[in-house]
Amino acid sequence: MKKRVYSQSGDRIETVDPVSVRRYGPWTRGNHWLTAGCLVLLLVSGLSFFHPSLYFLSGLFGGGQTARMLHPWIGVVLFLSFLVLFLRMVRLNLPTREDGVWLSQPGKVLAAKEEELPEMGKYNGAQKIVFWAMTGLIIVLIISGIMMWEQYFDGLVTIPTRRIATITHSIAAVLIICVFIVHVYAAIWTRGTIRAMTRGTVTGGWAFKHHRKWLRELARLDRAGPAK
Amino acid sequence: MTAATPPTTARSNPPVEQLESYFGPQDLVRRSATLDQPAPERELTKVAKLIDVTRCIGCKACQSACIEWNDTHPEMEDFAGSYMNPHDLTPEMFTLMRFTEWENPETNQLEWLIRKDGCMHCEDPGCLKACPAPGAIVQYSNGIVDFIHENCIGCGYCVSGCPFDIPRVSKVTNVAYKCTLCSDRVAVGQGPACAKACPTECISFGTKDDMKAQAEERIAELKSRGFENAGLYDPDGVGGTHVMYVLHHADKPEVYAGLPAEPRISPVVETWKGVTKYLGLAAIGAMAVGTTLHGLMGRANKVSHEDEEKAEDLVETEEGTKR
Amino acid sequence: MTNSWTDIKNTDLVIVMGGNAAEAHPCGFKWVTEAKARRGARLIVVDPRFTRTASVADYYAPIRPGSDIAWLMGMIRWMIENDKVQWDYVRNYTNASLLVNEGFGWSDGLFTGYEPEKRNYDMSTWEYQIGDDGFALTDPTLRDPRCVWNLLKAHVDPYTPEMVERICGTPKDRFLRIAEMIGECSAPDKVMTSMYALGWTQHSKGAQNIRGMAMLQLILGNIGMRGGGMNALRGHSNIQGLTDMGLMSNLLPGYLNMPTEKDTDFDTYLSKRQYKPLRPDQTSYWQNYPKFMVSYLKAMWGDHATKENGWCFDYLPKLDVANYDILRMFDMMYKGEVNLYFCQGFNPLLAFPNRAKLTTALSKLKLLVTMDPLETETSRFWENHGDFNDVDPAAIETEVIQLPTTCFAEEEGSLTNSGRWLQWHWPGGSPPGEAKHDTWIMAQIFLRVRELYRQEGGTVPEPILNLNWDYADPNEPTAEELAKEINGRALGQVTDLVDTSKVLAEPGKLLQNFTQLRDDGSTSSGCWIYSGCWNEQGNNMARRDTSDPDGTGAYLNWSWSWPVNRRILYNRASADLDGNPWDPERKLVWWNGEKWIGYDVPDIAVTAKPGTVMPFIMNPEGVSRLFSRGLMRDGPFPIHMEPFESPVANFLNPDLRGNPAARIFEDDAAQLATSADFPHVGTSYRLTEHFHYWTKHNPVNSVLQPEFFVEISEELAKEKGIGNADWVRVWSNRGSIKAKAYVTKRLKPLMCDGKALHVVGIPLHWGFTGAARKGFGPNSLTPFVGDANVETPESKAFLVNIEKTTPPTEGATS
Amino acid sequence: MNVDLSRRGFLKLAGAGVAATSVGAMGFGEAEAAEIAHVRAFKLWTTTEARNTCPYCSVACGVILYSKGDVKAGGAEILHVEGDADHPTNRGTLCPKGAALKDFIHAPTRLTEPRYRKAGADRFEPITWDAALDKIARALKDDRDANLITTNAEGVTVNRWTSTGFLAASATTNETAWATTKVVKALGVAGFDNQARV
Repeated sequence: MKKRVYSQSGDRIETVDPVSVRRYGPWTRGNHWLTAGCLVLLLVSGLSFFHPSLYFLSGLFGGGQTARMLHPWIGVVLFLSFLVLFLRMVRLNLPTREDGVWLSQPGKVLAAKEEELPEMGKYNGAQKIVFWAMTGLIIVLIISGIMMWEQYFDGLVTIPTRRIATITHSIAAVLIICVFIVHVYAAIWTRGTIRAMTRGTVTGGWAFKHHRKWLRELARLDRAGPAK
Repeated sequence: MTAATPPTTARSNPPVEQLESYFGPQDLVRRSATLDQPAPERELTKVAKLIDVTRCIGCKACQSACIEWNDTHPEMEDFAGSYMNPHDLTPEMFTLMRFTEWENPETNQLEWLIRKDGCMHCEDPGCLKACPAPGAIVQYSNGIVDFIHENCIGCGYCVSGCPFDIPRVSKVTNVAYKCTLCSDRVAVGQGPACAKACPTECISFGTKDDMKAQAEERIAELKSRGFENAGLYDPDGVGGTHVMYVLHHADKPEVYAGLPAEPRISPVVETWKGVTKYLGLAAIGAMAVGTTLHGLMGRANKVSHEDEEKAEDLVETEEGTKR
Repeated sequence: MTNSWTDIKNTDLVIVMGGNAAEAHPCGFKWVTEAKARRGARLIVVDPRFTRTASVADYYAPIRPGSDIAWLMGMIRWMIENDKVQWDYVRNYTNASLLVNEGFGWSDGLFTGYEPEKRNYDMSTWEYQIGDDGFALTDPTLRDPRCVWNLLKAHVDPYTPEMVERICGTPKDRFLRIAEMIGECSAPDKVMTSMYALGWTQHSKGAQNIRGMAMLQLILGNIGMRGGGMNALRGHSNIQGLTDMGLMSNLLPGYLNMPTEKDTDFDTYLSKRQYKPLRPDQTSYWQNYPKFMVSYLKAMWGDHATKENGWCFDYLPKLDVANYDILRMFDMMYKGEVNLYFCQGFNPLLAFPNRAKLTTALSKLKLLVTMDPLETETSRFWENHGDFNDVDPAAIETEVIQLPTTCFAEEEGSLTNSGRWLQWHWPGGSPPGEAKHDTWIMAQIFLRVRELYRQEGGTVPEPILNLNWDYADPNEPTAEELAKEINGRALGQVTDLVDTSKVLAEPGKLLQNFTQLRDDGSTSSGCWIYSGCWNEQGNNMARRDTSDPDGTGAYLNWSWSWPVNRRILYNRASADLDGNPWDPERKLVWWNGEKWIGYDVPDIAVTAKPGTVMPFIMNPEGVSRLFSRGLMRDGPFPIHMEPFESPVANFLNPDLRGNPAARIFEDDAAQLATSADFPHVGTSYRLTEHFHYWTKHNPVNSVLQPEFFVEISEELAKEKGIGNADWVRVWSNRGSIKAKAYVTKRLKPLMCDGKALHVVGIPLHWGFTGAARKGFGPNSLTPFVGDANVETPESKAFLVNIEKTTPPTEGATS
Repeated sequence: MNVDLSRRGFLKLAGAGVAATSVGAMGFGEAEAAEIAHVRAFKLWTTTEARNTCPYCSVACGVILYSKGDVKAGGAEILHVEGDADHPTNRGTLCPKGAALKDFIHAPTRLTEPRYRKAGADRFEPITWDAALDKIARALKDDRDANLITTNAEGVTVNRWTSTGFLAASATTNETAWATTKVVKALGVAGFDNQARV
């Protein structure tokens, strides 16, 4: 098999008329939604500690004690879950030259004039930013989180360090929430995206419009591959 | 029920008939994670505990009395090269004698400095500022900073918030503990258990004004004994404290087992609980609003029928007529 | 204590030497703090270690354990040399002017009359020159070379500040600074108080240590003064009471003493104790001895005690040796001469010296009975605890009965504190399980033994059968009944001694106080000095009136103190010869022209005219003694003696070892070591977190000080490669212990006789029972030898060695 | 310490899964209804006070025992011990030992039954009071009859018994001491001593 550049194993064209492309397999989708679920729970519990006006959110967990107890554990689950996702996705999220061109024209991106932008592989520049932002912030959050995890790591670092960890954790949390919003919004705004993570497939048009290079590669690979 | 009167001394015999406590929820001046804490209708006289380090013999009666009054059960540790036991404050040991063998460089004399460590009951409490749980830490207008354990979530933010490294979170209950200034005793007109027990009366208790006046007398007496730098430790950085020390070497409090010279709520904590909180919420809000507006105002990024056809074309071109 | 705890607030200078008041008596030490804060008093601490008392002292000086006499004699020398003497006091209230027998003298560290083979002095020369009138001769000008003052001057002459530094390791500058501070208190309006405890008593010359300070206090005129005195802090809550009640081999209640074989009958016994005055007009209160003794015997044997049978004098055991003290008893036990032993609230396995010997001794008993609220090591001496009690139970044939008793919280009665206050207390809790009051146990034992004698007869059953035991419930006499019996009651009508028509007490009534005791069998009293504690006015020990007129600290209506509620002994000496207070600011008692009045019960007949009757009414001289005649076995003046185990030779006589008049058993002498093998000085002490071997049973105190350790200097640690909290082994010629090391700046090497000496400090609170970690006590190491006069073991100065080691093994049982 | 809280927390944890997916189910309004600020209830209410003195050192500090139950009826339990502020010596203060007297009274190693150790045994076994006291009385009688020295070589009555010894306590009352000394001296025990010796 020819070396894949813009797609990965599992990605394939499922039907031709109309074209339906498999973007994520069930494991990946499960992995994603686990991560997403964790993130939402973390966001809700974390926000309840972040500002008094949001403390009521801890009620969703049965109160502050449980929210406090669960939050770091969910963080650990998220971290591990995201780690798998990361390993699965990292290769196609490595930045390329086209990403630069693509990103340098946000007006066209936001106006959805993608025909005027370079063709993208499985992930476009914005998606890659989300990916790397998530990666970076999750690392920061897990490290700082452990430093402030009173129940098990109370003596791990000095109190001044812990203070810095705490403020870092909260800033990182704000940022990851912003990234999260962008991610979710982009998925909604870019119609036809969400089914990639629900059904696992996207339409050919969607792939053609947003990730044409990926589609091309899949089409080419499909032809070159062994006959079914 | 008769109402109790505020205590003016540490040494009186506790009542056995029920008394109504002289302060309560109506006297809160601060309440953790609470935005709209109303100002109390009355202002109680400030109380304070004065610890005259120069009279302290390090006997640990305060620790003993504290354990007994608060019904705590500190773990027995081992001998670790000092009289200090337990080795640190714990969720079950709210106060601790810290021993320092210090050779005074000015006199070349050995001084055995012994300081009773514990909650300072800051006027501007860092623990309360850091606490995310509404009502888990409260401050009464008499100055007592108390933990309301039912509201505590065990996050340990108070530990980060405290400039004196005092609160300890229990591994058993996951609740933070510290000296309450024996709020239950003070409420019925009694001084704290440690102050009552202190054999050399190095711990006094009363109104903050009285304690400051007493400290002045002590300092004058110490100066007459050659301790020129004797002074009161009531640090401004935290708005003053309701536990104060008389020190022989007030110019260098650090020699007393690291008593901070200029304690204040850490700027990191201030920023975290101040600017970060508001900017963070603003950023999240802005992002949410921005995307919503974009969603409402702008057009969705839709795939056209044309795109679908082009895709089919592409696939066919690339794929040939295999299928 | 001559004074009381609350009186310490009146002082100008406190010297804590031979004690560690802040740690061992924190709440009493409060009054030192109070004196410092309110009067600007100064505090001096002289101790081998920089203690917690030293941490709040104005001035501290180190001293080598066991060298206190040299230090104190040096201090007296300095006072005399620098004219820091309260002359009027010394001339009038001490025996400074009395002339001493021409034959008396000293040389080479020994007084005249030493009999080396007997380790004893023939004290016949240690006496005053007695005139034809039977009174001692005096020279009020103090010029006669044979007057006590001049002999004292000569006696203290060798103890120069340089010599003190050489013997004691106290740097000269520190010694001189302290001398100046103390010297100020020779002014009539300046007072020093001495606070001491076992740091002075636990030496082979403990009594002389205390005499040394008492003499200094007399020279400064500080005895009888508010804020002055000799204040023995004492150990346990009722150690004073037990001593007052005479629970000792050689004593009877109220410091009456046990007959010896030389007291062949009651009259012979009395003749040696009814001291006639040695100076004209003096009280010599012991002339009343027969009244106290007869009343005691009446309390014991009631109607059976009659004049004809010498008041049952023969029922009392007569001693053939000076004392069957604990050391002697354990030595006898060791030799297999003791069969039964009772330990009532006492843990000798940890409290007495040479634990190995104690274990062997206990193993030779037939039956050991312990009575205690708590587990004790003694009751489990047969149980193996690894290194902590390395014995083989199967090899120990001693039967043990362990009886559970109540503790303070469950019982009623009085305790006598060190200020001689008898304070009544009431129970607040019920005894746990089957625990019983000690009184019930003693009654049960007595009743059962008496029943056996009634049924079976036996050897001399009379003292038992006739013992007065007429309590409402013989099974358990109440505290009230016993207290009244101690106070004493009239058996017949008691009338005034002068005006016999005046009835003082009708038969059956409680006596007012000991002035109503009689020697004709018409009164009984268990302990004459306690008479007045519960009289017809009621239970005076239960009084709780906190009034204290003019804030003198006397609290005359709080509880009751012996004798006759007097709070400061010798308080007559607080006024000058004319009866005017030495210090008008510190008045205590004074002569108002007709009688003695004041804040305290005067320690003199209230109508005794000043200038004739002298203040020290118990002494036949009427004055205090700088020269103690034949009353101390080891000399009329304190003389420097090294501990039995000492790192340096006695500078007065290198051939002397320890106290030449102290008793030492042969086996124990053989175990004495030299500094060749054991170069360091061991010393034992208490820590404030614990009380003896009791509080290690308390989880709270075990948290505060959990584990046994020894204290060493940084210098010794460096020399031996010992790090802080490392395990070390400390051993003497008698035993070996393991402990964590506490390397501290608070111990420094002492320069003595040109050598740097290290002190190893060994606290005493650990054992193998209780809540705290298992540990050892210093008594595994200490020598089996006591003070020449009172046999208190020498636990404060002995020789040890030290090395780094591995942790001890715990043993199978826990 | 606070068992209620942890149990409640645990129950809430069990429901957390449901709650997390069902916002309305728990209801925001109910979220952790905060306890109002309060101080701990004063624990000495309705206790009985008894005046006592500390049994440790000879400063003899006044203490107050706070108990529930009736001492005379035999069911009184001491809940707290505190210094007696009226006492002239300690004025309410206590040292680290005195302040922890409650746990001395209730020490885990307090003795509650008479026990007997046979010769060579490696443990104690329970014994009744009667049996223990009879054993003691018998041993005393037999040893005294065998070893009491009634007269010395010169024929002087000495009535001295040295093969049995007695050590007296230092924390018993004067009254107990009197009862003790009466019995011990009447028996003729010469080897009688107390803690003051040390």
